[in-house]
Amino acid sequence: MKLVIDESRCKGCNLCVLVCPYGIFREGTELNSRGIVAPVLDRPERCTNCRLQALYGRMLCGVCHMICPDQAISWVEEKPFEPHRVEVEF
Amino acid sequence: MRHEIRFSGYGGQGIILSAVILGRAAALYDNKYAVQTQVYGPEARGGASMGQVVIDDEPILYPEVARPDIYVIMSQQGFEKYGARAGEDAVMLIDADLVRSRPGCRCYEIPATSEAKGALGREIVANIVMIGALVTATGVVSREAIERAVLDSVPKGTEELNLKALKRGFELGERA
Amino acid sequence: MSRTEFMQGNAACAEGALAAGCRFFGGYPITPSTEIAETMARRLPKAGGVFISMEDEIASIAAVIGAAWTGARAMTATSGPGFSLMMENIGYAAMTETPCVIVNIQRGGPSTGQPTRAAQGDMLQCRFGSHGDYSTIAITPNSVQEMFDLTVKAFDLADRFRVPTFLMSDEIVGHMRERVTIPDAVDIQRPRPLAEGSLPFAAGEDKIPGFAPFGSGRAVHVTGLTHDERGYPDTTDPEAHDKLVRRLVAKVESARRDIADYEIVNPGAETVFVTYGPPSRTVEQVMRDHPDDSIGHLRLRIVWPFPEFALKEFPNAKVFLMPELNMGQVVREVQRHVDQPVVSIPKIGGELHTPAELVRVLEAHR
Amino acid sequence: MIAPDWFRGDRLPHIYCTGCGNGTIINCTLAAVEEMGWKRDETVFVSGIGCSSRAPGYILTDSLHTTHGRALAFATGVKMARPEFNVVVFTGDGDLAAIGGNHFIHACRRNVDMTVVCMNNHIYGMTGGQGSPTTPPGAISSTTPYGASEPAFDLAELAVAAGANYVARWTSYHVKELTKAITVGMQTPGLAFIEARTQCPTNYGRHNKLRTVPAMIEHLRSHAILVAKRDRLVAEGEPIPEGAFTVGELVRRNQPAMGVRR
Repeated sequence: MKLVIDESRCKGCNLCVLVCPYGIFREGTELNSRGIVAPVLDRPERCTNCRLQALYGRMLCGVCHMICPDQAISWVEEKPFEPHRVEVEF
Repeated sequence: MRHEIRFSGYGGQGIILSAVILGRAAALYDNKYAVQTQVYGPEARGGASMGQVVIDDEPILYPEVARPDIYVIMSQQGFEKYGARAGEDAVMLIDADLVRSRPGCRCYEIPATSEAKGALGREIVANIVMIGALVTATGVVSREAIERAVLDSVPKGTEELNLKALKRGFELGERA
Repeated sequence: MSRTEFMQGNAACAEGALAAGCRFFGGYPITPSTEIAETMARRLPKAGGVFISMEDEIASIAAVIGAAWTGARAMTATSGPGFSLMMENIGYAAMTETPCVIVNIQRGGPSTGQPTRAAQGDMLQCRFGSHGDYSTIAITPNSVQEMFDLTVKAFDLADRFRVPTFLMSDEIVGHMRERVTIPDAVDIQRPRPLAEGSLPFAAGEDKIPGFAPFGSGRAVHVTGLTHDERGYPDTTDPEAHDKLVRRLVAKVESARRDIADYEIVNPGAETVFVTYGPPSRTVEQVMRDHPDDSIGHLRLRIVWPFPEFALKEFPNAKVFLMPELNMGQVVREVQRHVDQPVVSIPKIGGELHTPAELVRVLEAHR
Repeated sequence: MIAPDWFRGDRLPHIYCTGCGNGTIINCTLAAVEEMGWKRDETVFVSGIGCSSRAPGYILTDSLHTTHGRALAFATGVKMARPEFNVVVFTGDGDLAAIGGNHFIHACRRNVDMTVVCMNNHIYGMTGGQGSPTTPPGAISSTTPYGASEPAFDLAELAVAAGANYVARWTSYHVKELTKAITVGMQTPGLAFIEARTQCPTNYGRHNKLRTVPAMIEHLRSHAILVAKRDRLVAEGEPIPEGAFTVGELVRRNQPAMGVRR
């Protein structure tokens, strides 16, 4: 699974930056074609949902997806499936 | 022949029901036309209540009562408010025990309330006695029609009492 | 088979609604319409319908519109003060093309006025009362039998044209009792369903979109905002608004020959009464009492959309006389369609014009 | 995860301002709908007028966007006429508590079986930030330039008093709790009222020293106290922190309800 931000919907409020427990979202710096500074992803493979959703068969965490007022955050299947290298942080 | 009949009394005597029963008798059982109207509003509750019926052999166009030719008056206040200005050629049936005044027109005194209280044992059927008297005194509808209309309109279990009251009214009206 | 009853106008209206398949009534008590709500409260639950006494008239018409969108035939009944309260949502029903029936048993106004007396003072309000431009249908019965028959008709017109349809009766007809014949069944015409592949607010030649009530699986978005054929708000484009509002007006106005319901007596007459509702009965009385071919009568059973072509059916008319139970409302519509003098005969206070009053006016204008 | 087929994709992005919490509350409501397993053609969203009330326009079901304040009355008609429908009402503080106040208390009294989600942002957002019945005393708005001087309504307590079977309050920060509360509300027969306090950065925050979206979210988070904590403070005679509001389930009961699926 891969975390994606739909830049055609994102309005740049950065609520995802505020709530992600893993610090995956960072405030962006560049204006996109719609005149919005969308957040950028920092090592999204750390997202627990990306890694473990298939294993648990349900959404894990998902707070960014729920709080995103603009329905811009979702996960997409990656094909072909490639297991991510996991960095465990303490 | 157009007849305009006005009923008045006090609230609780069944004045409006009397008008509805008469209209029903004419419209459903005598093959005539009838329009029934009444006074609504707060003044009709405590004070004088009034209901009217227009009966005609032809369809009734103008539906309001302009100049009643028949009155049925069951209270002094009803007389003062709705009966005192009756035309000379009108006919008035008065509950003799409840109305002190008398009109300038032809007047039949019907002791409906005392009959209802006394011989019939239920004051509540005084209006039916009055209707009976009205029918035989004026012939505005037939006896058969009014009997059926009364039976349609009274609560279940009171049919016999009401028919008795109606018959007593017929007698009083014939004598008047 | 049918049954004959001696019944009040308001009760006959409720019977008409039940016969037409009305299965939802939302209302609020108000004199002189209350007997309609009372009859519906008694009868609807036994007919598998819903009666609900709402917290006010605004809520009543709102609930009726909500129920109508589930596909139920729905109705409310009120009188002047409640009708005024309903105005905003009546505009909503017009904008969203919601078929529903609103009965107004008119009483004397303005304000609380004469609760127990008759008037026809809401005839312009029912045409123009809500803000913005729209067109609706207003029906004016003059007898208890018509309270039944025309209530049935109101539902059919509401469904066919997808407009709020008014039964503009009054205290006289609402409260009087007369003989009424109630058929066992009446023919009813429901709205044309939304065709497969059609957009929910796209209309063909008749300018009336097909109807997809909630639950049809069409995911219809209904909004009072200016919307496109998909039903989506489009509130700033002048063309979108122009197209929608012109269609809403035209779907009724262009069908007015089809909708029209009137009676003509003595088309060769020179003096012509134009009436609707109970004053028509006084005119009929005058014409029976004074038979005269030079007196004509145009009696409207449907006032809005106004059938101006009916006035042309009196080619010899020299004057039109219009008795109304108001200070002269629909008379303005007559005036703008004819060249002859039009005399308003207003009467307010709650009583019907007497035959003698109309005879006096008749003599003054011949 | 909310399935994308609940959204009218052709209508997104929606009209809400950057950082507005209304979109979050739509997400939570749709997540609850998914949890319930409701079918799209048996679910009707109803709303009045205001920012909150645009929500049904983005959801791919039958939806009724009505007049200001009257959503509950329209919804009552829908639900009473077709009890098999699942009816959800989106409303806002001005829509529900000001112009629609009477419909609100009567819908609660009737306990009509539907779910009412109120996006309470303490302001009339769509008309540009005027004081509403839930604007806190002292708050600046375009019609309270010297600070709101009227006491504010507690919408959830009002719904409890008026008879709703289920009442809860959360915020747009508490996405999981809010989703859970809406789900429980949907499961409870009768009227479920869920007040979702939310941020209006454009018209409220800007004038009330909450300039950024994170500042508004932090304000919601830090002023929310659980019902149980409030009760404990009261029992211990401790003061309730100033500006605090309760979150959690305020009532869940089983009083007679109307329009329950037959």
